[in-house]
Amino acid sequence: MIESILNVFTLSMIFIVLGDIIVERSGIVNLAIDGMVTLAIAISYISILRFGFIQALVVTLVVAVTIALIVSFFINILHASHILTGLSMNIALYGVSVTIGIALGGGKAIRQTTLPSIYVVVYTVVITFMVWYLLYRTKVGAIIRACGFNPRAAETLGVRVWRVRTMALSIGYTLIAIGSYIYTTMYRGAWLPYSGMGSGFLALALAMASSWHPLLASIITILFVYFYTSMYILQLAYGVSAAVINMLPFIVSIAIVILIQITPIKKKLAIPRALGEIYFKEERAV
Amino acid sequence: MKSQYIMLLVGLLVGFIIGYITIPYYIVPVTPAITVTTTITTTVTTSPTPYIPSEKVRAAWIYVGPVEDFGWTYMHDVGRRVVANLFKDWLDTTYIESISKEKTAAAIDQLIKLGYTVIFTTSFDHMDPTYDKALENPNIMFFHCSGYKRAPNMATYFADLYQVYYLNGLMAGALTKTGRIGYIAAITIPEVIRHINAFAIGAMETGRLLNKNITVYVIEIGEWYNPDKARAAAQTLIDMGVDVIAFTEDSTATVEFAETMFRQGKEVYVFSHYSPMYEYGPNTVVSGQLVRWEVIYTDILTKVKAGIYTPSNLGNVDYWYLLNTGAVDLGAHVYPNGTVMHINPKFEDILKTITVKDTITGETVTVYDLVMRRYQLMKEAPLLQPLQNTALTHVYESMIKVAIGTKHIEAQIIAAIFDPFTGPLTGYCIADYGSRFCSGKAVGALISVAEGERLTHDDLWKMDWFVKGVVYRGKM
Amino acid sequence: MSNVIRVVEISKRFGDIIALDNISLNISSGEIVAVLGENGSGKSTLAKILYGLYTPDRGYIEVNGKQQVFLSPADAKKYGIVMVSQRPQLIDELTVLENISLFLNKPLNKIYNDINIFLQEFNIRINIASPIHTLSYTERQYIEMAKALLARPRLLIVDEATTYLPQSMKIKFFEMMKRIVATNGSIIFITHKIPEALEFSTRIIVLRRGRIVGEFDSNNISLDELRRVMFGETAIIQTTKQAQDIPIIKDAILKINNVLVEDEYGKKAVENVSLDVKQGEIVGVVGIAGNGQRELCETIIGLRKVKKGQILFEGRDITHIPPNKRIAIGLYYIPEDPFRDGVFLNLTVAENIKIFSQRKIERKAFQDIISKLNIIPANPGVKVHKLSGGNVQKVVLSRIFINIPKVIVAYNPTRMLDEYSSRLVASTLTKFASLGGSVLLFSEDLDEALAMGNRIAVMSRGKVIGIYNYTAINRSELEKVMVAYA
Amino acid sequence: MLKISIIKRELPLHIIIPLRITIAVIGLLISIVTASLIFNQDPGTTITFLVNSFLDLNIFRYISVFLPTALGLSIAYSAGLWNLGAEGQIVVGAMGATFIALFTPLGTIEYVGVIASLLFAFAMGAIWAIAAIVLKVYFGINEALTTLMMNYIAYYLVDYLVYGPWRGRGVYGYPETDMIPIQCRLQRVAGYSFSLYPLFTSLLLTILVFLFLYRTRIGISIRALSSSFRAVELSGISSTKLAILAFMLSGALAGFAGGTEVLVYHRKLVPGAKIGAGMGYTSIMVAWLSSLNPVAVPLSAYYVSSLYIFSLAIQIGSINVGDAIARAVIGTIFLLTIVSEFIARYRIILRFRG
Repeated sequence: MIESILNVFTLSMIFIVLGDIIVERSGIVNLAIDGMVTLAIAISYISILRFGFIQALVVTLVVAVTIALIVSFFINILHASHILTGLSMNIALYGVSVTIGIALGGGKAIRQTTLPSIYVVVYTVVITFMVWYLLYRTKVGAIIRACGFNPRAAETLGVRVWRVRTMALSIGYTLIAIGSYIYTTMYRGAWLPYSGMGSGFLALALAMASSWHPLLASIITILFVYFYTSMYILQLAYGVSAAVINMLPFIVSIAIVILIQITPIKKKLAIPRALGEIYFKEERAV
Repeated sequence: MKSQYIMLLVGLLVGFIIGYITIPYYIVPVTPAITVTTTITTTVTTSPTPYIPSEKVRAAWIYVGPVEDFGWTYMHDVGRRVVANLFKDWLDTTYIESISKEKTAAAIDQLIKLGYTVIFTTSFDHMDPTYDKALENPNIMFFHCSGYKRAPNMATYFADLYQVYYLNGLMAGALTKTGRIGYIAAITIPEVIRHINAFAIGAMETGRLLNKNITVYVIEIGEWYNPDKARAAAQTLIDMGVDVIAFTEDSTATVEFAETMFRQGKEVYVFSHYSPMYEYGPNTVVSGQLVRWEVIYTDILTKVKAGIYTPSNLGNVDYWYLLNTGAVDLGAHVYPNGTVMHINPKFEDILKTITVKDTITGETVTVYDLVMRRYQLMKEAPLLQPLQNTALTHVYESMIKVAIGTKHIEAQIIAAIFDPFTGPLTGYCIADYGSRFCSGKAVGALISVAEGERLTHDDLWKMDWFVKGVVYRGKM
Repeated sequence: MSNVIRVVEISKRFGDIIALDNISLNISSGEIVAVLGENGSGKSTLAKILYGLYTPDRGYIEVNGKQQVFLSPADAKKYGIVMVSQRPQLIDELTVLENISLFLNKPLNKIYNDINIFLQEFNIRINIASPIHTLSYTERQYIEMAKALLARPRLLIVDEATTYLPQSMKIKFFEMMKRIVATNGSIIFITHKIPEALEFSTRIIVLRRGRIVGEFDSNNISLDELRRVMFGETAIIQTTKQAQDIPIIKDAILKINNVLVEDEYGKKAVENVSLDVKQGEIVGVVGIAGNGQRELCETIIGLRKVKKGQILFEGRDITHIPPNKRIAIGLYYIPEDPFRDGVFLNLTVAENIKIFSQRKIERKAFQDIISKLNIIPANPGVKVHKLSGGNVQKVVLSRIFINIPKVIVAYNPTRMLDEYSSRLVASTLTKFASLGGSVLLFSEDLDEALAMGNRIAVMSRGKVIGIYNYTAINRSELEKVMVAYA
Repeated sequence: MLKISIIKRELPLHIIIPLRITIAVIGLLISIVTASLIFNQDPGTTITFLVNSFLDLNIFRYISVFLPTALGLSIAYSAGLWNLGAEGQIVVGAMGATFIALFTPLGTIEYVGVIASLLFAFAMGAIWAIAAIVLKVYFGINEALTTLMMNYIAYYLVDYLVYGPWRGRGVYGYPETDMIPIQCRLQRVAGYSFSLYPLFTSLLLTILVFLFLYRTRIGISIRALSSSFRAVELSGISSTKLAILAFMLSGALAGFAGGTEVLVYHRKLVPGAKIGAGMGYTSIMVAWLSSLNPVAVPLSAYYVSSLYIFSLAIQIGSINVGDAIARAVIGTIFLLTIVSEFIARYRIILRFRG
């Protein structure tokens, strides 16, 4: 029963969504996430082929943090448009992931580990709680959120915005890398070119749907993935067309968002206002 | 500031107009009245210059996916590599991968510019742009895989797997314990419907012989390539008690999933599709379908080199290669020495222990033998193969024997004497693609194929019905 | 006395605007230096360079004889330099406590008591666990001040933050400043109010157009002298109360009947308020900050929903029509915070003016408005984000020259302006009234309201507790009323 | 200790445009040469390919999609509204055009058919965009989310149609409609798969959009939305109506691009993902590359289209790298373009603390 609602795929998506939330809470539009997921999946695949499970995780994390630093360089130092950076990074990362994957891996299946479903539940709860705690109960979280709300005011309060954003990117991309690692090792167990392409954008949408709130995000992700993967029973039972089934998770998540927005929960969800704003310290605005 | 923008615009316009004037204008090719399947009708006179095949043939492939997709594109590229090595004296090959529909025309232009004269486009997505380009470039030969549009310089080719699916169906029917068999379909187009029907016919044949009540559950995922969804569909099927899965989807996801299930102690059998996927699931892959495009490519390219195919005579060339040509095969693995592993040894032993009565001969044989006998029957089609590259032959393909009236040999066998799509068959319509069975009928209408009647090429190409026993409710 | 901080030959440009030109300044410990200048003279830029928000193009800052470059306020804070900004720079979505904790870089629980003690000392009643956006502007300024003082700075930069504090609060704040000075700290006090500068500083620096044009000892300089240095040859407009001479006629043009408004959290912010404004009349609404003025003001202009009661404009019920329709019928709004509600920073001055104009306006008209309001730089093609705070408010003001409104609702319209500019605003408004327009002026500055208003309404706890005629006003009595119910 | 600070450089437009182009070109050359050396290619050949790509007329086939779509997006982005849904709007635009061309009698009337199809494509794109913005304005739902999600919904909606009710009669069961009537097709330039009419229309639209955004009160107000909804409301214009208008125009232009795709390129409706083909997402990049200035959109559309062709060109011929490497190279070129933008717009000041 639990497996059908909360499986390893859900867990990996939750990691990716939560990682995205941390990044976007700092005010960065994280479009590079899709390339990042694709690359992280390729990297964890080839490093499992070549090293062991633990080493693979380490390699993946190192790569993720490197990418985070590159994104940070473009956004914080070069003051580039977040969208432009994200989309360009995506193109490059798709290319790099496939190049590396083919050169070093090349279509072989890998040893796969399985995660008992009770652990899936435990991990889900733990990571959700941890991210929530980090964002809402620690000073680091307050700083990250401050940069997302109003970087200029945060700077005046003595926060070094670019450092905080770099940190948020690193933490977020670490989680994204872990999610991708889970996807490769515990869910897919193999790799094909462009594996994972598109799930980054899904994660982005899910994070948005939750107004970047970790607890809500996990719930929405679980629901979304459930609808995403389990709706074929509708086809067998009631003859719903495949196109409609494929459409369903998206409609459901928009419906959930509408529900959230018309209920009082909305007031609790402060969204990062400065999301996507190119923050230039010297800008002469008051 | 404004003046610069205007200058810029003017510059762009001028450049554009110059380009527009200077590009060469192509005249639509010149052949006796040909009506193509589109609404365009070209009526022109024959070109006078005789065609001389070039010394070196430059051939290019356009792929829809990445070469390493380990499915459709991968197998096409294997074919390309074979011919590239085989004919390396006179053949020069290249390829462009990941070409979606909207990039096709530009890709073809690039290839023509670099002097490639034989262009293979390997996806249905490429059909329309290829056709347009064929009309615009009458001196280039185009070969398009899986489509239905042809032109004087554009031929079509396809290797069809339905016979192999039937053989796999036989094994599936023998192996299933629950009697529930799953099929993950990418999209219910006639090609996939044939696969499902042939598979179901096979499964029900052995099922009946072994007194099993076989049902084939079909899930359509709506996409050709989506590992996550294929996996989700597989999960749904297994939750329903299915223990054998076949699929038409371009990734290894289903095999990977079955292997995962096996490790978790649940036995699920799968049949690999298109490429040898045995390595992804050594414990669960029973057999599968293999395709060998090199068979077709060798044939085409030698004929191009020999001057048999010219840019003006391809209008009726349509390869429809079945098991007897070697372009498709039964198996899930190719050993390093090149031989095909038809059936996974693990399952070979199991299949050898199950015995059934062969409905054709009446003998009692093991399922393994049954599969191999049927395989041989379809593999042997003495006459038809050499004829098969012209679309006209589709008329003759459904003939098995030609009566010649001599005393000693009553009828001459010309094609495989066995075909899964031979009546009696009963089924129900799922759509109306214009076949003679379901044309004008409502969805769900029952149809039947008379005893002994063999379905023709057109019947297969427009197949819009499922045989009884297939559960598919995905209405359109 | 050793030099605590030296500013050495600092220059700063923003594109083609020279904000600071070769400024050198010494600040010794125990000194209060007032930096005086009109809007756009570069005072704020200087403050921001000292605080590390801007990095100077040329020049440097010396702390204890060591050359320093501050890349961020975090750097400046390391040397004990702290700034109280002109507009409170707080994160709206975080709580008061979190904001201060970020600023002080200390954990929440450690500073909880400190803050409460501090606020008690100032007699400020704010729940520090509530988010900033629930506070009024003035309350935010308290927090802005509080956080700076809690940091026990060596150099405190006060960037026009005190101008509109209530008198009592102001005095307390200056006491605190003196305490800092007594412990060898120093203060840079940036203001455009000459009397303030004279009163509280030991030394006065006058900036004009990015240059230091005078340095005076506060004890040896007269107000007029300073004014002359500060404004150059610009003549000072004398505000006159012309409105009182004109008989106020006819019925009320704007009528507010028993209006009840709730704040964001469903608390009653405005309760049973009735007010009317007649044609040609200026009605001042005064009260301690945070007593429902903001909500009432936003209600009148349509940004807030009315729970009960109605608003009539020329006899027409406008209770439920959106702000844009109210503007269209001639009910204009001059916001307190032009950056939020008044202008569009990413557009040029001309475009900002254009938006308000229902008709097509000539190129020349822009120049007219700009010169009439003395907007610096006088270029309609310049983007508004390059203007200083005062000039931005002038851009807002420009709208009443384009389409002549019937009623202007102004909410602390002179909060950010220097003397010259605020008089310009005041005279514009009075002139507008004298020509038959009506003004509803919400002001936290009692003097301003008294100087302009024909009638004064006092608000307290969301209610209007008294409406006084111009002739019958006694300032001290008014103050008493304001405080008594607050 | 070294301290680095970044200062904005404000140059007049007539210097900054050539400067940015020059730096972009230098960046392009550097990346091409480096990439060539990495993959053991002759840089000269690669540059020839690059130049040829920029001169290839096939780019107009992409420009005719990117230009209108990115124009529309630049309206929405100028208003500070996040329209990530160009892809979906293209797809429904194509759907709308097909509907008129194939299923109404209008499709068989010359000229009228084309215009009606394109107008309906406009309308469909606009409706698709309005759905998102209405949710934003009246329910406060993040429009980036809805537009992103509605891309997928548009895909599957078109899929549903071409697999189901709209599936053609003469297509052997393949998921596509029949060809649209010949009267409804726009004539292509001989030998290429683009048509001049939509291209000139787009250029005209570029000028119109520029005039609209920078010269009219409504247009200026739309740009003002990015600062503050409240302030716009307080300047006498309904901000909700403006937001809806901005989004509607944005969607309509994307829908137009989709419509021309059907009338010129596909000439039938095919599954959604094949119509959009990610071009809607690429258009987002085109819009931002032009810094949201409508007049610069044709230039950035040209740049991106040329790189599209380049990525095809380097896969074949003497270079012959895979699609993946081509992507990596193109991505890097885009990143270098960003760097060049930085160089043109900012100065770096190095200081040594004494």
